[in-house]
Amino acid sequence: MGIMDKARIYSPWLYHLHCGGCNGCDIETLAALDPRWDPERFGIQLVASPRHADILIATGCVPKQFIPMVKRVYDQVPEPKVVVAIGGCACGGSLFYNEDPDNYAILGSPDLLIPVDVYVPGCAPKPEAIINGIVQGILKLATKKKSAPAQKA
Amino acid sequence: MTTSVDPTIMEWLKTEVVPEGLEFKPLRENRVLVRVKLEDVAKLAERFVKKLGARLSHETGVDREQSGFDIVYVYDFSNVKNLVLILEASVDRDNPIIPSVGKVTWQAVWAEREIKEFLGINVEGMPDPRHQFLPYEWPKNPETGLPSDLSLYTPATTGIIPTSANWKPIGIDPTTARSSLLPIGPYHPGVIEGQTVYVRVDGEHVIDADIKTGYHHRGIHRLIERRGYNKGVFVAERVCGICSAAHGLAYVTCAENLYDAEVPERAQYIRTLLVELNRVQSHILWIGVAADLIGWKTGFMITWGLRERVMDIIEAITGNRVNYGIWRLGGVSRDVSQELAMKARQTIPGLKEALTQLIPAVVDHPVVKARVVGVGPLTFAQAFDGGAVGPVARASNWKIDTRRDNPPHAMYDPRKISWEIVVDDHCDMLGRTLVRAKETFVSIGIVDQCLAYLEKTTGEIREKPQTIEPGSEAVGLNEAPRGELFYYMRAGGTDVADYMMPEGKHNVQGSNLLQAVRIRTPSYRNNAIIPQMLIGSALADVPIVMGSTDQCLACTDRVEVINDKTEESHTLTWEELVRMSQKRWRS
Amino acid sequence: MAPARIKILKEVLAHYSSPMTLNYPSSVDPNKKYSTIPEGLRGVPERDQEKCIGCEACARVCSGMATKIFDDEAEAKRLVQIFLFRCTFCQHCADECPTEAIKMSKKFEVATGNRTDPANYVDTTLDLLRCGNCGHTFYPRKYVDKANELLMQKINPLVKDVVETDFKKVQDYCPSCRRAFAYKFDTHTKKHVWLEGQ
Amino acid sequence: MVDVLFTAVTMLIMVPVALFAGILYVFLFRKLSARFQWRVGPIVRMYKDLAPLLGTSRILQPLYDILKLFGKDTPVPDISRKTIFVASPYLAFLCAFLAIFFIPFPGVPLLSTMEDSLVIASYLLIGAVMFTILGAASSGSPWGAIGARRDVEIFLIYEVGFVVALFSVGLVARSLSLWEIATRPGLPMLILNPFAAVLLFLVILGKLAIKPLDMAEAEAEIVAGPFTEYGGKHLALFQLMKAFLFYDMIALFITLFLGSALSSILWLPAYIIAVIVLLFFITVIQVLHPRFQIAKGMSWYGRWVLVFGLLTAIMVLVLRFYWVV
Repeated sequence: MGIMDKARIYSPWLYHLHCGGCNGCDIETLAALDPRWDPERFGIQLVASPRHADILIATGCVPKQFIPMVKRVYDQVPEPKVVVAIGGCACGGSLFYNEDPDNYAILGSPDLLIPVDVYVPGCAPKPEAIINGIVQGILKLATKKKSAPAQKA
Repeated sequence: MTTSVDPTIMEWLKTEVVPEGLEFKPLRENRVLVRVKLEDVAKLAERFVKKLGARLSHETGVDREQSGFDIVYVYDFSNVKNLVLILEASVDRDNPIIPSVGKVTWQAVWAEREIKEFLGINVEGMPDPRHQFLPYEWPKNPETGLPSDLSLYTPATTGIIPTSANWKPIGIDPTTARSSLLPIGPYHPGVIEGQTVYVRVDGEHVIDADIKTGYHHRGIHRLIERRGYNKGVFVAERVCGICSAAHGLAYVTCAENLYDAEVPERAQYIRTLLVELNRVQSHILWIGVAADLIGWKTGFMITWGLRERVMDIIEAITGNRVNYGIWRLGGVSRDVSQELAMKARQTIPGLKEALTQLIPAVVDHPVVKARVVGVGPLTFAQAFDGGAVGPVARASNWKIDTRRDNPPHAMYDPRKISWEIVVDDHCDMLGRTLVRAKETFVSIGIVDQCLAYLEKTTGEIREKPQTIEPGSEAVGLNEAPRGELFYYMRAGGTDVADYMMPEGKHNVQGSNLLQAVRIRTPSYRNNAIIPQMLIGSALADVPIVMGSTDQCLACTDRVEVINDKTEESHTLTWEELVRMSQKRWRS
Repeated sequence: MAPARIKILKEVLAHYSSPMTLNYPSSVDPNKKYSTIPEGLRGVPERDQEKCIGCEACARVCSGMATKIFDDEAEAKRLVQIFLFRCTFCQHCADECPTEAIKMSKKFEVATGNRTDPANYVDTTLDLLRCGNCGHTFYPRKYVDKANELLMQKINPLVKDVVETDFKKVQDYCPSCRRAFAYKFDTHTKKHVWLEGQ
Repeated sequence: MVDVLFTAVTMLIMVPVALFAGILYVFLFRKLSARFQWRVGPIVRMYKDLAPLLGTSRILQPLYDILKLFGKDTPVPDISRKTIFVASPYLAFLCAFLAIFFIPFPGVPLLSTMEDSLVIASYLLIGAVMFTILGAASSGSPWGAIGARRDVEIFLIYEVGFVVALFSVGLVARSLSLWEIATRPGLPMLILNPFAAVLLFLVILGKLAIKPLDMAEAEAEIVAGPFTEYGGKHLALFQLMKAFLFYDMIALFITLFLGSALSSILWLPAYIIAVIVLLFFITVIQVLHPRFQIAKGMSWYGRWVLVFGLLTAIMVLVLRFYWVV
């Protein structure tokens, strides 16, 4: 593994993409950054601009008014990138999305719009579970790097 | 149905307050339902708000299918008498026009925008006729692609209430004013959730502001109505992940008011305990987030580090950190064992001590002071007219607290539990900070009292649910961390027909479902007055002023839209939508 | 100016040598791995395969429609399934389960990269009974037995014997056939009403 | 000839040394802030069971950040002025990078023996900030524009202080060569003119965007300020610039005020102690303060820069004319 590959694993930056949930997962995501868990130990940081991010933390069930915004933010994140869906809403729509009596306001989980790499079920997941999901996202990030030069060649 | 309304109050109502009333019906707790004629509502609003000093809790509508609409006004008379007045008037289905109360008090304006949007009822002479939850530009003109009427760019057609003359919706002409118009959001690191605050800036100085919410609209009302009483509480809890306990309590108290519930005392203590723990964590969270908003990472880290202790207690009691899931009609689903209560109570003094050291240090910090003193001013008059609730109102020296004003719901009974109401007269950011800081300690006091009860006693925690009389109505009020939370419910069974039921899913038609549930969250009110606080402040203060209401947009945007906007947005006009939606209810 | 900053400095220095950080993903020190995992933690629901009777109670109370029942008519199998991606771990199904088959485990690290991973589902498969008359499938055997048992516990002693013998006659038929042929089998419930009236 | 060769070799060696010094400074800064915030921060000794995956140590965390950014896509927004937008990170980096050659290291004069090395260093350090502002202003993002404006405001204040502090030392030492200032015999300038030291410290706070004065990069207010639209390679260059700027400013402070500590390589331990003390003070200020609101911050900062500038000037007069140094 080259130093560039290592650097990718060593320095994942998060951007918090709120897709319109109830706030619970967002608060837990922030709580996962608080001193008790402190992911900065592993170089994980929360960044303010999607242009700087490697990992998108998606929470919530996408209401229809959020669709263009979610897509735009996803496009703004430079490759290689990974999306981690946090919480029941972001994994499967949870309470808000019903299959048969269709909820008029909700599209469903974000993976209908953008490719999601890791799912973290729970309502809301414990901060440990969130960190566990981010770690799996980091592993995915490593594999993405490996496949990139192969595509070029 | 038992009632606890004082006969003298009924007399007072009939003779002095609403002599126009057609029908008086005392409900459970201190609610009185009065039916009036539609023509009288504006006049009555003027009398209630201006003369008697009542507060309009919420204005909403219920679709009664063939029988037309019911328009419901809920007034809180707690500053005069122990009374919550539910005023109802029927609206004709074929010609749905109601007079605007927004002209009388700003408290009704957002509610009227909502009614117009969701029920298709036209409000005559409303001060702000734009969309509330739909995009302003919707529906676009299919030929030109330009926004048709009801958009942000159309100047308001009607005049503004004289008492709050400053509250004009921004009429921005895109050709001239775009350069200085700064849309903050929908994604902005200052606010986690999506919203857009349009600020027109002159340099770093905000000269005009407007707020657009609605991105979060998830159709909660519809979801609860479809799910029925027992499953609905789980949806209600997920209206907001921060004040989930308050939503749970408001839901169950409201539903219990529909029938004669006798909730065991232990269950009530557990409920109170959780709501207060929730308030503690919410206020600590707010102090941390506010510190982060003014760029103080350390403040954020150390307050959130302390918050984990509260979260540990909550997790030990309920099994989850965010959505407690213990609310059931007639009680709670989980008992707090005596050992657990004892253990939790032992951690309280340590927590209190840590907070007494930390919170004053954070609040007294000179740079923090410089960021909060005089920022985002909101006078008492503005707060009253705008209908602020919760800490925002109390920081403007307005002593309202639903825990006291609403007669004993849960365990908020001065004979059983003592607490004080924190008010502050700074009328700015500093006041809001201080109120929240002090309230944290008050809430810890209540938590301590509840735990002291729970560690000594045992008992039942849940009463068997009973049948709910069709068509009965109830109002549930509760003090959420951000202010007064309002639930209105009407039991199904009379007007409700098949369209409420997904086919083949429910055997019992109507009787197990709600006809209507309406939620008005505290942030809904406080967001409506954010532009007021923003005008005149610096751009750097915008996030912290927005944060000062502790706004929770997940709460604000919960309500229901009749029609799906995305599919038909290019073919429908507003009038067509109204027609369509009404047709759909009719058929 | 100074006192508040000194207070803060004191606060921040209080934990300087002992930060409150846990070493979470690492388990070198098992005592410092997790924060709190209390007794009643609501983690992933687990179903006891033996206890589950396939009665649909969990599917009826599930607010998020995470629990679903799939009946396979050809194979005569019933699949009771919780889809963890939609589950809110609210414990409502565990509370309502008549046989206490569902328990909330303390497992919560269930992050996965694979949507179709079988670990995302909590499945129980039960055999459905086939109606001796019409050949359609109806309830699982355990469900019928449990319902019978509950019925016998609460029943009026006057009619107990009659019900018992009646039940033996019809237990192999689906509910619609039972209703349709109630007179033929002499199992009509009117009989009980008459008996109770005696 | 030997001198030139020696200088060239030391310059070559200096590049990795300065880079690693800058990286270490940023690491220490992050680590100390974390420890003040009740947490661990970038971990020094990785847990044994995670070491195969996550590496043995994170002392080089800022370097990993930079390397990772080099390996990512580099977006260039369509609405930006592309030439300036792309060029400015390179120029800003180059300024901060070249400045390392004009500031001496213990026992290694580099190019600071040049007659005007003080002037050149100050130009380069001003340039680094200026190109940042230029890039932000050309990005086309409203947040970048506001960040640039705020940067300009604060830049105008601290650059005045910067020049005053630098030349006050030059005037007293009667030389504009940093090496001569550094090896000047007699009392160190910290004791002779403490006001100038405080002034330069204030300038460092502004220039490195330390907490009460980081209005230009205010996260919650204006996203990431000047860097909002930058990503990938460009952001990496800015990060590198920041690391070098950290090194430059601290080295400059020591050169000017702790002079004789640089005359020989044997003074390296003292140099390191001075660096740690400075970093400690910077960190304490960072963690103890929220960000100023821009208007109030400007007036506060301007006031103190003015006060200390005047005091410095008076002190210089005293030293020059009444107390022959």
